[in-house]
Order: sequence, then C-alpha cells, then structure tokens
Amino acid sequence: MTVLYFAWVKEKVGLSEETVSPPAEVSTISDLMDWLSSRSTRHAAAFSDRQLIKAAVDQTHMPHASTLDGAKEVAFFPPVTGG
Amino acid sequence: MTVLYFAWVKEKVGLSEETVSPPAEVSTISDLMDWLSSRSTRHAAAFSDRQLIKAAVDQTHMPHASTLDGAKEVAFFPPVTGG
Amino acid sequence: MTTIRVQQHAFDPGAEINSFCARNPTSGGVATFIGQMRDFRGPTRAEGETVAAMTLEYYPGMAERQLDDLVKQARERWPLDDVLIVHRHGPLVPGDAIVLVAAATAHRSEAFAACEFLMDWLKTQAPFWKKEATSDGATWVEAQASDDARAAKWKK
Amino acid sequence: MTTIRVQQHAFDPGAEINSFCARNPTSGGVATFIGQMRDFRGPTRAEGETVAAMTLEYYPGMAERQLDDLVKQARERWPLDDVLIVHRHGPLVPGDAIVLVAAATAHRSEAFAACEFLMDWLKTQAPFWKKEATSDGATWVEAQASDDARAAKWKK
Repeated sequence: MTVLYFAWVKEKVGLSEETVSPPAEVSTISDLMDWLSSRSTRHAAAFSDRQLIKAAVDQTHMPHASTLDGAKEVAFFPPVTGG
Repeated sequence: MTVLYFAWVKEKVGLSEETVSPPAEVSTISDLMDWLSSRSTRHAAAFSDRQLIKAAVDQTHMPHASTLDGAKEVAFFPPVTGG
Repeated sequence: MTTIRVQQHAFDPGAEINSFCARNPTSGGVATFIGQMRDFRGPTRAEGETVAAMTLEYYPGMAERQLDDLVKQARERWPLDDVLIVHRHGPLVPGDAIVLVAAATAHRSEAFAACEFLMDWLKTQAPFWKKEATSDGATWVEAQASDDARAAKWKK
Repeated sequence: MTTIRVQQHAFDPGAEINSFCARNPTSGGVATFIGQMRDFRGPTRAEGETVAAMTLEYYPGMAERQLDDLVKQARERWPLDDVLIVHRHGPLVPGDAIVLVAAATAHRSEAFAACEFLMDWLKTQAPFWKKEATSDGATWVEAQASDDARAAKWKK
C-alpha cells in the first residue's frame, strides 16, 4: 500500500510518500492512522489531532471509519484550500 | 413635450420622435396614449393593444396610470429584449 | 468603481475581463457573464431558424441611466469592489458578444449574486430591443415571461 | 464538451474565455468565475498582512479526477453545453489567476448556477493546498467553515 501525505501533514511526517504493509487487523482508515502513528514520533505528531486530517482512498474522499478493502493508495491531508 | 417611439411601436407609428402639446386634460400616460391615438390611424394602430406597450417618463419606467406632471420626454416601446 | 458602456462597436470580452481583473488586484473573485449572439432562434440549431444578423435598437440616455441605477441597486445589496457592464447596440452578427457583466468582490458568492442580479434586471429594465433577420425578413424578438419571473425573484 | 486542466504555468483568463465562447457559438450565455491571488491576507489590504508569493500544492491524479467528478455532478443537474476548469498549481505571484471556471448554456440562470456550484464544491473537494509566504515565513492557509456551508447548500 502506498501512503501519500500532503501540505502540513507531509511536513510533519517528513515524507511525501511511503510504501507500507500494515497487518491484517488494520482494517479502517482510523486503524491505519493508529498504526502509522506507532511507527515514529513524527507520524504520531502529524496524526495527533485527527479532526484536522482528511483522507482519500484510491483518490476518493473517504470518512475515517471507512474500511481499506485492499486499497492501493491512501492519502492524508488537511482540509483543502484551493480555488 | 417630446414623445419618442422605439422598436415596433416606432415602426407602427412611422415616427421615432415628435413634439406635441397635449391639452391640459391629458394628465396620465393612458390619457396621452388615447390622445395620440386620435391623431392618426397609425398612432391608433400602434396603441391598439395597450398591454404590449411600456412607457417611460423622463427616462424612468412608469405604469400607464402615472401622471405626466410636466414631463418633458415620454417614450413608448415594447417590453425590452436586450442582454 | 463602476464602468458602464453602451456602444455600437464590437468589444473583446476576454480583453475586457483581463483589464477588469488587473484593475482589481485586491478582489479575490471576479464573476462574469457574456451574452452572445446565436445564429439561430428556437430551442436548438437543428430545430431553429437561421438568424443571419441582428440589430439592437436602444434608447440613448435612458439605457445608460437605467444600467447606472441597476448598479446602484446591486451596490446597496452587496459590497462590490467594482462593476463593469458593456452592452452593444446597432448591427450585430452571430458570435458577437452582446453584453458583458463583471463583478469583483472579496467573496465569490456576492460576485455571482451581483452578476446574476444585474443580468436579470438588465433583461427586463434596460431599454434595448432586438430585431432578428431571418429568411422570413426581420422580426422583433418578443420578451419572455421567464425573464420577468427571474427579475421578480430578487424583490425583497 | 468538458475541458479540465491542472497546470503549473500561468494562463490568460481572457484568452481562455474568448476561446470558450468561440467554441460554443450556439450557447446564448457564458458564466465565468476567476479566482485571483491577492497580495495580502485578511479582510482588507490595509489591515492585512502582505503576501509576497504562494505555492499551491496538489494531489496529481486525484485533483483531475475530483474535478471531473464535480463536472459530472453539475451535468446531472443542469443541461450544460460546455464546461471549462483551469486550476494552477506550484508557485504563484499576486495578480495571478488561480482558477477559472466557465459554463456555457442556452439559459443564463443555469450557467450561473453551474459555475457557482463548481466553485463551491471545488473549494471543499478538490485536493489543492495554499501556502502563503509572508514576512513571518510560509504558512498553510486554513480552510474556511463558510466554504463548507456554501457547498452544503447544494445538497438535495
């Protein structure tokens, strides 16, 4: 699974992209954020306030409770500010 | 008083503009249409269906019942179709 | 700032919009509307009748005054940084821009509202009359009840 | 027809709008919105802080897909002849057009509605993030609750 980070989430994590293989019990986006937070203090800091984080699974916006279901690409980012 | 005609009202009357001095009893726009209609068959034809005619007094849209009150310029035209 | 121009010569909507944006660097949003002359009348070109040319008659003096009044009304409703209205009169050919309305504001919802308000009212209040030349000769375009309905919806 | 472009290089809104009008000769009305980069942040330039430059980060792939999906939603609501969206990414300077949305329709109310719908949803759904460079350094722009509220009003 590829995990992408954008904007300040990217800056906090210190990575724009990483390839990860979370264990089977990581089934939702929330689970993935928990699991990523356990990998480094930077990840933990980036995911410390979940309300500020939006997620997309395979390039579609998804709520945190959604299951990952074989997702290939999961992205985390702040609320968008384009336009 | 200058009377202006536009669009098909102008074509029916056969004039774009005329200077008239209606008698004192011509006090409203409706009165003026009656009085103008008496001046020629072309005027009468132009004003035959009053519902189709809009009026402006001194360049401001006014309903037919409005009084002329020393108006200098009265215009008659169909509903507008610009834009 | 407000610019209202009623003119016979053709104008370039893109160039007008670029100048308008450039003179409003502190406005985050610019909404515009361009009404252009179609080469047919009716619901679709296939079902419609070909319109080769058009003449826009207008009431000089009142047209400018009416547009000015509409802009004043729009400014009473929304905080507008700038407004531009350009309206043609005289002979037009298919593809010509007939009217351009642009509104610059800090917030986009107000730019959209002002632009639509101006178009809706212009359509029912500004003294312009279209005469279309078709194969049957030239005929005056009839006003549409739907335009009155749209203008009325802005009444408080 | 639909054109969606997410691009780093600057674009000319007026030229884009003119091409868009020209390729839609049978559409009577074209509504557009241009979002431009201001040189300050805050309610007014006098009260605000100077913004010298901006970087627009985006999510390649998803941005285009999301805009495409928004246009599909707009087309389900309104009969649109044509839609154009151009959105910048990368470095921007004050005065640059950030986004252009244009909608061509037979009837103006639908062009306005579609254009505003697209902007409201783009603001809350399209994956772009603004980072402004001020004298205090570069900071990420925060999303506004008012944008969510505006997008929500389109929900049926």
